[in-house]
Amino acid sequence: MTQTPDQVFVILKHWLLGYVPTSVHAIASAVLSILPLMVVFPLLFAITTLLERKGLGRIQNRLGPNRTGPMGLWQPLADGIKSLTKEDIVPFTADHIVHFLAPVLLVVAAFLAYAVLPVGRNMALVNLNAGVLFFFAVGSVVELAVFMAGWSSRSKYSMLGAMRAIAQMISYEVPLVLASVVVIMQAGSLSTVDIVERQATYTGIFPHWYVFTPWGFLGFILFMIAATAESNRSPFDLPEGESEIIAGYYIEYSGFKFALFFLGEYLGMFATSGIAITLFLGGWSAPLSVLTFIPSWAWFFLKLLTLICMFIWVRGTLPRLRMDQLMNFAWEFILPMALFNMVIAGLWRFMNPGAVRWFVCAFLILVPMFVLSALLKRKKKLQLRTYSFAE
Amino acid sequence: MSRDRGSRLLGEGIIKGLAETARNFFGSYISKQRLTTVQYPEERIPQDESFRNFPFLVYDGSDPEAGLRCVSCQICEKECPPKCIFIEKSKDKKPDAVGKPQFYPTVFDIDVSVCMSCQICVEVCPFEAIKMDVKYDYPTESRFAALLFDKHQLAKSNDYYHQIHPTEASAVDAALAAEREAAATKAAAAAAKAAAAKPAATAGAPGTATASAATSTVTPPSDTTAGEPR
Amino acid sequence: MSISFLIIAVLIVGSTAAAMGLRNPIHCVLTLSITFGGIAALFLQLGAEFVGLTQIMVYVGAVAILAVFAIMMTQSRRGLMLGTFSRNALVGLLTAVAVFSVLGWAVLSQPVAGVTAAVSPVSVQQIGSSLMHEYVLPLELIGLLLTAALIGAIVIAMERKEDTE
Amino acid sequence: MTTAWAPITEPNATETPSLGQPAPRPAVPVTSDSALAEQYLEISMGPQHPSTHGVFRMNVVLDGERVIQLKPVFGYLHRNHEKIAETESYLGNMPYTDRLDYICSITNNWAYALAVEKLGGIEVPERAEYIRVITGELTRLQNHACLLGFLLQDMGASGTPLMYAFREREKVLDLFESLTGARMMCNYLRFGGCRVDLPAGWLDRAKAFLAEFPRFLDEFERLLVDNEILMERTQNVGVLSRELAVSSAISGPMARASGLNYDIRKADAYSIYSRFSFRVPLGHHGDVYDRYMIRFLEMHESVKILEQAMRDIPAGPIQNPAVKARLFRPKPGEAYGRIESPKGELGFYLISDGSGIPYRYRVRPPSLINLTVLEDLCLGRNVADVIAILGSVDIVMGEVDR
Repeated sequence: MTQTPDQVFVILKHWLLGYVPTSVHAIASAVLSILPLMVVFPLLFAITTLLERKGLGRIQNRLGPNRTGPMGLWQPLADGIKSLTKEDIVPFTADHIVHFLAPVLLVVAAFLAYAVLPVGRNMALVNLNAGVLFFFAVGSVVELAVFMAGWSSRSKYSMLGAMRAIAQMISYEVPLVLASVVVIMQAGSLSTVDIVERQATYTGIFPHWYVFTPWGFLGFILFMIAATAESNRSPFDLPEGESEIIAGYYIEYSGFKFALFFLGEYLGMFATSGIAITLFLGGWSAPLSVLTFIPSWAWFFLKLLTLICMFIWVRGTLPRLRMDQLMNFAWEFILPMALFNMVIAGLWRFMNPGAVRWFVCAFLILVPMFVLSALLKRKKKLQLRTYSFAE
Repeated sequence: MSRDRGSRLLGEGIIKGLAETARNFFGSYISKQRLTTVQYPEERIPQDESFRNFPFLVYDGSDPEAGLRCVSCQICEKECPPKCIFIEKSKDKKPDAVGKPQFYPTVFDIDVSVCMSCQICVEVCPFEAIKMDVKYDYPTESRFAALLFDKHQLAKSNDYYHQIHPTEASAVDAALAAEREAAATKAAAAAAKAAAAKPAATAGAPGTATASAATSTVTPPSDTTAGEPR
Repeated sequence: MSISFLIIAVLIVGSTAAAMGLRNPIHCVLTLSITFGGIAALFLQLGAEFVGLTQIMVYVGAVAILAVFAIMMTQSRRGLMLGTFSRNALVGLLTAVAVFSVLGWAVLSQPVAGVTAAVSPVSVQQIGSSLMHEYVLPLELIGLLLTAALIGAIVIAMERKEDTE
Repeated sequence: MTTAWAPITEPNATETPSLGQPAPRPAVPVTSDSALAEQYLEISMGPQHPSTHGVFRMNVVLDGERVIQLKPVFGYLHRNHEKIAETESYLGNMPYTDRLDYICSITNNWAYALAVEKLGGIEVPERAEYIRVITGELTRLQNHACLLGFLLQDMGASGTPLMYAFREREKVLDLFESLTGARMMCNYLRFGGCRVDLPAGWLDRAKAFLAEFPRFLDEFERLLVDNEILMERTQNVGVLSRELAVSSAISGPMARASGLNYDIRKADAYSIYSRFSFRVPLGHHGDVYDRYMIRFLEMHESVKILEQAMRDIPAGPIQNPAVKARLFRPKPGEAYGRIESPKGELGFYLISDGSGIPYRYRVRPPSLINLTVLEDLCLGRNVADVIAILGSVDIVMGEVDR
């Protein structure tokens, strides 16, 4: 009985496929798998924009949008209509073809990443042998799209934004991959489906999520920091840098193309959050074995929404970093820690299971973290200052 | 990102900040203090009594033409910093609210697109004839003509004045009453004194000292005689 | 020869021709990255997932971006227009002929050319274990070399930073 | 640097030129055809830019993202304020001063009133002085709160600190509204006193606000003061040396952040400031973080002044009855009245020829003069720093352009 709601979409798909002639079975199957993703995630994007504006509003003692529809629920729809009906302005000197292709490529690349994301039990689009690799490979195409947008606009601000974006993405791709390597080491597989399945087992009622191990926890934190930077979210939103370079690489876009950039960016954020869930938070598995009666896809989206809320919360709090600080942070802190984490993960594999292993690894992670922090602190000379007062 | 003191943990300031925003987020559902939005067209903050926007002309009684307090002395026109008041003085005299013959403005225009709501016209008016209105929404379709208010648009009754600025209006009324009484007694005394009538005595504005003593909210029009071109 | 192979082949040849023929160097790089993508698609079609995805990651994600950056940094902002034919066309032609003949010789001298036997897809696991067993020494050597390069790059970057700050 | 083609010297961010010497400027030819123009990027930040605090424009020449030349361009909001003032009566100028630094209109009124009072030798009643101190310090509170919000907004804190600051500012503006009738363009002070007395219950409301205000300061402190990102963004950025601050006539919180003990409330002890005990916070580094913190600490001190003033305020007249507001004709002479406005030394210089309008009227705007060192602070930093530095200078274009 509990299987039915869990597999409802899989069953539905097979039921629908029964009505399709076998000659086009393969294509129909693909369409039936892709279409829901193409609908659900843009819908999630719409919900997230509203959630973000409402959440930020509440953080800032405001109400947020509440005029369109009940509680402002139609706001995303209104935004969509607005951006669709706006004039599409292309700068006179812009490289028209590249200018047009950039948002398209961005959205396509962002959508491709969902192919390997298991959004529920038996609900990954394809079970690629090298699924994690596929994800990062597709992510690197986004850089090209960003460059195309920045360069083709022939605007100095968009050029600055593109340079910032690419430098940032390249720098953070390395720690992103390195932080996820520990999981691949432990799972012994690059397939996202396998990785989740390995975490979906339980000791007593507790699951074997990788985030509950010392290296997994550190890996998760590092991954999330890098993911924030990859998806250009605050405090790493320098490529957009509203107050500095106005909107960065998409400054010269308007109307629907602008909306596409927005969509692409949010889709990228969902995808990286999704992969973080897959790698560290047990994908679609329930957090307690007694909760497995709730469908797996519900767990996945619940976890996704939680991570999105974290993103919004961080955005509502922190100021932006500067370019060089961002780079230093990547190369001087995240990268060494990620490399060290790999050593710990290797150690973990060869030690006997038990509390001793846990504490040794945790200790070995905390020590370099503090040492590194202290070294960086010495270098930067930052302090809480005291001030003198004249009477 | 690094620490400022050895004892501090990594990102402690960031965690503190996050805690603060979380407090505000949840606080906005509980406390009115943390949800300051006023949803304007439906909800309105009660207007403060001293609020001011654009000037209007006060008239006594019910007839805006006859009861207009303005005697067209043109002081406000001269003192207005952005020069947004335009007055044309009448050739003849008409009896005012108390029956005394006075000049009156044939044209009294205020260009509210120029007016900067500084209240100086109110301060310099010796006759309590111009006051500040509280209406602030004047949506129009033209930038110029519709924002040039003429005498009829500007004239508003003393009751309206009482309604929008009760404290100030009562003080002004008291001052005016005292002034008129003083003028009446003076006139009566003058009439009783001798048959040699000196109508010029009424031309000066007596009793201004009484007016300023009566209230501190109204700036004393201490130099009425000097200001009048008569 | 399947239809998809034909499509990919046409795409590769077309975009490569465009990369050579277009006058704006940025356009050349962009079309070149289409070529890279096409080659990756070829690999994927042959069941070599790992190589195909690495092709995208390295060539599109890194090489093309690097090329684009290099061009952007060095050329005028108004856009440098290249001539379709280089002044050193002859040298280029000779190089091309040399490369082509070497490749052609390599292909023809192998018996693979005519064989179309079905090869079972190589899994990532197989690649990993062969790298770790058969080819462990070359792998380590390459790793050492790359680490040295990485450290060198960081050292160079750090030195420059001290100059300016 | 005699020729335009001298070798380009690398501007050193930490070194500031010594007294009396012009700051070294790299000669950058920005003609579009030169080979150098391809290396550098000249961008125009402003007049429409999200963080130029109005219609301010900076022509910035960038090497990558590093600023090698910065030319401030202003005048987009020029309203001929000083010339208009020479055609208006002394009273008629009062509302115009509101529009100089439109965030703190009452301190503008105060500086102008002080100048006219000096010119006319006018005494101000006790109660009016207290009211001036109370409103002036409230103005300082809201200006500083606002500025901290703006600064953090410029550094990308997506509006949260700004909204908190505005929440408090609204409370001050409500107080101003019920006192003066307007929220921003108060036009409240007069020569020899104030326009109206405090309405009934106003003082209690102000006291209630004041009791609440430290809570906001604590909240703000928890939110961002020891935030690592903020420290990294602001510490050792835009360092203004003491010497440069003196030689460029920098005043206000900006000078005090560079360690200059110069507060006109103490130096001149104008009005009745000598009666209150308060301290002047001084910074040691002169960077953006110090400028930020000095304003933060000044708010604490202002709260102290306000507490004392609200406790001690006497009853009495609020206006010197000897002064005619209209047809005010001071004797021929000149006067300079200055106050410590929230942004720095705000001065009005007036010459009277005995007529009803000033013969000469001149404003010393702190915003403009503090802005003159912008290039020195920004050279060698990058674009993100420029925004933070500009934000920390605290300018209002109404006052810069006049």
